[in-house]
Amino acid sequence: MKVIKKEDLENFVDELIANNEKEVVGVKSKDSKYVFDKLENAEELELDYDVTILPPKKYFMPQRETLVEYETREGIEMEAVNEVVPRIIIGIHPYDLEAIKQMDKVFADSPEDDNYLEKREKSVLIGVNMKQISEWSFAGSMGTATIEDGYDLMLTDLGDRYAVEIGTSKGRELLERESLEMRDAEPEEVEEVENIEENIQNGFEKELDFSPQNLPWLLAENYGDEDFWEENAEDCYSCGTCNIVCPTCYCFDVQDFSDISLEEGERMRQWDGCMLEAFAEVAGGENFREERAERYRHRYMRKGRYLYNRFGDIACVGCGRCSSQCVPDIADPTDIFNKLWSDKDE
Amino acid sequence: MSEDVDIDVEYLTRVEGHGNIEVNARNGKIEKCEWQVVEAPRFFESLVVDRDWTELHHVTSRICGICSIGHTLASLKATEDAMDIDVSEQDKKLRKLALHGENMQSHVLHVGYLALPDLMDSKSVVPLTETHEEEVKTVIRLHRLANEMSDVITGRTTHPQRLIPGGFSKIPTENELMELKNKLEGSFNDLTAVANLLNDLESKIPAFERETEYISLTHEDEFALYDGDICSSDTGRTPVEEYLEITNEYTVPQSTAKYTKNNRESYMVGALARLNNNYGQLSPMAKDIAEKFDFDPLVCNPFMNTIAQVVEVVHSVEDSIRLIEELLDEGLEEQEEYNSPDIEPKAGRGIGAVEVPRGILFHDYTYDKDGKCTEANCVIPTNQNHGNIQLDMEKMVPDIISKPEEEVEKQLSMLVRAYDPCISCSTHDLNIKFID
Amino acid sequence: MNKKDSPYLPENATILSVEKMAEREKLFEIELDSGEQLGHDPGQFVEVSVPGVGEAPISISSSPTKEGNSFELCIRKVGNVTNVIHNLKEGDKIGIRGPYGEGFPVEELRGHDVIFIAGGLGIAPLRSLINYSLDNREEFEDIKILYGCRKPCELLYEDEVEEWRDMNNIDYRETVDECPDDVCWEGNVGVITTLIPGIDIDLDNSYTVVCGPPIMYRFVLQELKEKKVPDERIYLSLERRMKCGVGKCGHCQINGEKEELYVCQDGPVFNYDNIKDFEEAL
Amino acid sequence: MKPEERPKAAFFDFAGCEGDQLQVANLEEKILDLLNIVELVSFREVMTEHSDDYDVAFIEGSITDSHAEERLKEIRNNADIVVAIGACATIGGINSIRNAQDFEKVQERVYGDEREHYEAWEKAKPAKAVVDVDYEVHGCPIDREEFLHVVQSIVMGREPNIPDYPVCVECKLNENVCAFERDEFCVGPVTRAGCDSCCVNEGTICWGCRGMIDNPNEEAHEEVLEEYGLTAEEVMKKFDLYFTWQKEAREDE
Ligand SMILES: Cc1cc2nc3c(=O)[nH]c(=O)nc-3n(C[C@H](O)[C@H](O)[C@H](O)COP(=O)(O)OP(=O)(O)OC[C@H]3O[C@@H](n4cnc5c(N)ncnc54)[C@H](O)[C@@H]3O)c2cc1C
Ligand code: SF4
Ligand code: SF4
Ligand code: SF4
Repeated sequence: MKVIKKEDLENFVDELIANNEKEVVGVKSKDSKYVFDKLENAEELELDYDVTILPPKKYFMPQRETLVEYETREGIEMEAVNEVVPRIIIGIHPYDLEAIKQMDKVFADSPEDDNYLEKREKSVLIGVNMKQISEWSFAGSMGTATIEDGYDLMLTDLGDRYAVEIGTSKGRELLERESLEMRDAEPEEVEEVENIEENIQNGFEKELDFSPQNLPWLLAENYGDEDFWEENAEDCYSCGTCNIVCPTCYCFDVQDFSDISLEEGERMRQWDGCMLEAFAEVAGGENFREERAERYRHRYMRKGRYLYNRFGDIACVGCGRCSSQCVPDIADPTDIFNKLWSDKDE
Repeated sequence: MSEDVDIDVEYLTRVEGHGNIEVNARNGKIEKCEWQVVEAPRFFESLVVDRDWTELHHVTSRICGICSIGHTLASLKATEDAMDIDVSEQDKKLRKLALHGENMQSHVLHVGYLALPDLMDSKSVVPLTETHEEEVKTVIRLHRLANEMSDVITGRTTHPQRLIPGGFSKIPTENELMELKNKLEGSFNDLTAVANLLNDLESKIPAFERETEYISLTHEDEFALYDGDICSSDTGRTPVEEYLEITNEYTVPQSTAKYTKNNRESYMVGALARLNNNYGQLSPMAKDIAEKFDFDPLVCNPFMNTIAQVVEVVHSVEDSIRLIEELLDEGLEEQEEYNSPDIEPKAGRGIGAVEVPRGILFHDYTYDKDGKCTEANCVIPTNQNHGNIQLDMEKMVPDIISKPEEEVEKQLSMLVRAYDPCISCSTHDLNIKFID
Repeated sequence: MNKKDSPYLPENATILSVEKMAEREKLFEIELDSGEQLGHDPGQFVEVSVPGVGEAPISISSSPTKEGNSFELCIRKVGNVTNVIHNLKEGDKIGIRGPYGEGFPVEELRGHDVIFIAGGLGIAPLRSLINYSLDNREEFEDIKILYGCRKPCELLYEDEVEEWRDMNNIDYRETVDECPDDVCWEGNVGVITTLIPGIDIDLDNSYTVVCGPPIMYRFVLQELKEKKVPDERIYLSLERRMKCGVGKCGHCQINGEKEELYVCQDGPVFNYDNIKDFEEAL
Repeated sequence: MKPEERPKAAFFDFAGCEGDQLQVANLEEKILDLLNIVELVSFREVMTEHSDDYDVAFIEGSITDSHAEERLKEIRNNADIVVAIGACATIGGINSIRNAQDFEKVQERVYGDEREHYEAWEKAKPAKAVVDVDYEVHGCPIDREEFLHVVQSIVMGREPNIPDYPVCVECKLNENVCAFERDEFCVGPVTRAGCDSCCVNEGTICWGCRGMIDNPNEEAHEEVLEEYGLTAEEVMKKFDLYFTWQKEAREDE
């Protein structure tokens, strides 16, 4: 573990920006909220934030990206496209790092999705331990409040200094520059970081009343409880907000957009959401999840069960984005999961 | 020489909104000579009743797509007047930029797409895209520049989003303003090209004159568009609060629209009126261009309105550059994202006047204590011009009635187009009447 | 980036011929421009691309045993991509990705009786396996084909059906839901389930393979149950919305009590026993 | 995918602000490209030429009297494809505010004693209330790119992608701070997306100009607005800025 003074970290970030080798993005404030965005200077960086509106997945799987370019003047010509911008991403909280680990598995699964993987590979992830905890977050319960790996560098705020944990050689290389003033951490500082991490565990207002390991069977057991799902989904707008803001959601739609000549264009993918009404609709109008409640249930099933069966992870990292941004306030996983848990005893 | 003339122009083309021209003559005697407005009524002054003060500008912007920035600003000024809401100097400058953008956009559209075809003996701009590609592209470039300006300042080219009571929901960045300034500075070649093109066509502009009263805003410090008093070329200055003394709406039996009059039977508003009243305050290059056309106020040829628009476009470009420079020199004061000024609604009446491309525009609202609108009145420039169009026609027809019917029709159409009427926004049209 | 790197990049292919089969269905014979064989198993599908319009998953309707390098797709005109495909002619270019998915378990079926039950367009994927088994007739025991559609004019693959009717080493039966008075039809009239009671099923030695619209599954499965056909001896092919075909886009996932399935990767062919508890499957 | 012949296109305007036609003019250089894929045969606002021989008719504005109704029916007869452009033509737009007002009063407020002169319907109607409409380009004003997309799709013979999900989707993709988190009120949750949440991006709220999605959860949204502190009357006002015609049409069903 290394230690760096706050002002030196600022200089370091400014240098990275000036260096221009990779785009430097970090957490910035937007109105009363926070977003990951391109940094113009280190001063804009807000490492003391609660949660960002969108997770950093947008850098590996952009809201909209071109997969294929085509041209149809004579016959067809198609070319795969991957617009990769190498980036240094500063200020990722542990739950988002965990989510990125999960996404890595999804896109590395055969057949590999290079549009994601290459962007991911060309990025450097600098994590930061939480100082503020979102009132909606329950990362403590999901085991994602702190993290052992998945970052290239990990920062912890020690007042006037940051402790820097080096996670990978990519991270180490980034630090290898002469101008950077950094020293090895004292044993007390290592202990301080441990204490801080321990304290974070206790800072959550929202909690799951049980271990998330129970989710797969709990959800399976309640799959058929239609009344329950209907009751809870009654106010759902089918607006997909809970999908879009989620760091572990990755469903997408693909559409073609021709330019005005009609002879060339792009095939693009855009984030989609299983809560949207047409998500499972096929030609002829048959919709395999026509009811709000079916779609609502599907999201929870996917978070707590299906993706676990497929990739071995509970696909909710407890960031609380879905619940904090759902306008009718019905998307809180702890609320639903806890209700199921307490009902099971009845 | 035609003794009998029957002209029925149903839905005059290349104007905004629906209007008809009807002229009948028997044995050389004029029996009927009318400019009729047949736009379906849209009842704006009722639509806003009971609505919240935060929504009025959104609703009244829809009076007219082309002057939507102007309507929004007149609306905001009326609301701000009613509730004593302050607007910062910076926001006022930005609003002036917005108005310039709209002025340029609308004038370029009118001159380039609607009026030029007449002067070039073409039925529309479409054939010109092939015969005069360069000229058309010049016009398009200027039009796009004007739209980019509206985009940068107000968020959109039509029906602005950022203009809200008390200021702006979002303001442009300094970089965006800088870029805009560079583009404006880069447009002088195109402006000169358009001016020269019209100069070459000057002989095609009919030499028609009729003594007319011209009404516009006027202001000591600047060529008035956003602020000022009402000014008549006949009767001098009147404060905006007394606008009803000026507009005097009345109905006439042979017409479908309400007319307005002040000192004479009718008056004219618009670019020509502004130039006539405020000529001395034009920017330097605008003045140069006006001189090329021997512009010497008072100019009483309504066809010169098109030329006045060209002059105003140049003025708007120059004045915008000046405004942006001022803003950048002072440094933009940052404001919150999703800005929404802290305003307590209150009861009262407010009047807002701005110069929009087609002339002076008034919005007049009364609010109750919760900020619900109880009464509204909007007097639109085109309405103010209808009477003048009619009187111009009456003077012109006897002079030209001996020409071939087609020629008469073309001249009359050109006359109406010169006013650049914006009929769809005429909120006070009466008695729809169709030609059988 | 070359093709291998992007699972989303189609290969160029040429339409060799187009045959109108019924009012809404056409049969397209297609060859990859690379000259290579598609290399599919019966029951697999491809993503067909029309640049500017999009992609649609379509089952491969020809058998891998078909001569030459081309393959066949039977496409019903129902929406965006399929409408535009219907306007294409011989020589036109399209894009192909695939083959994708799990096809029919040919190894498992080999040496057994096979009963094919096809409703409407369901014959398209089944034909791939039917022709495969007819081309390797000696490897299979009894073959029965039950084929039903709404009206005689909707019957697909007329020439081949004509041959099936005459073949004496298979048992071919057909039905239409209704037959207009002015049409000559010698087959059965009634829904496809009416054919099932009349056939003998050797429960220990036969497999049933079903493909058709969702509503047909419900009734056919009911009928097979009455015949005591074990669930694990039934295979069926499902259709879902798909955007990628490779297990990423999430659209084709179906939910059940026990687990989840991706139609594009785990299917489209499923063993009935594995999906019968899936509320969303049928 | 380019067809051999350019379809003939014509524009027609009814009661509206002509902002949508202006948006077409605002395509700037792209108009020249547009002319490569369609042949413009009638566009009163910019051309004097006119022909009744057209394949695609674009309709702007609401239908507010029987003369307009007749005219629109004639257009429908002439055209193979009718496209309504802009909120006035797709959902009645701002004009339909008056559909919820007392018509006597509406007339009196604007024309006082002279209101009798009118032949205007009590209610403003969108094009589809009078004739069959094949496609709609939503918005007040229309989005230029979406307009182009619809024209392109018609020319290519494919269906345009017009979303049937709420504006919130795009608003989130654009990473906006939700109006509800800034003590403002928004009808984005029931409004059809496709505008790229342009109003919220510019710092305001979604006003609803693209109309409601096909299956909005109106009840939930009304409840939510009340929970956030609006009175029932204020909630209604949020919905009757743009949705009056749609709401009535749904109730009639
Ligand atoms: C495994 C599989 C095999 C199929 N085999 C055949 C076949 O052999 N012949 C045939 O005619 N049809 C087949 N279909 C159905 C065919 O894919 C749809 O009819 C087609 O996608 C409709 O697309 P469209 O663009 O014409 O219609 P639209 O309604 O315009 O569809 C738009 C988009 O929705 C999605 N979509 C809509 N309907 C379906 C659907 N039923 N299945 C999957 N995605 C859909 C697609 O992504 C499509 O791009 C198959 C479907 C699947 C899943
Ligand atoms: S749960 Fe909430 S955020 Fe999710 S779709 Fe429903 S209303 Fe939208
Ligand atoms: S489900 Fe909600 S809390 Fe869980 S990871 Fe997704 S957005 Fe965060
Ligand atoms: S601001 Fe409006 S459109 Fe955007 S997310 Fe919130 S409710 Fe939806």
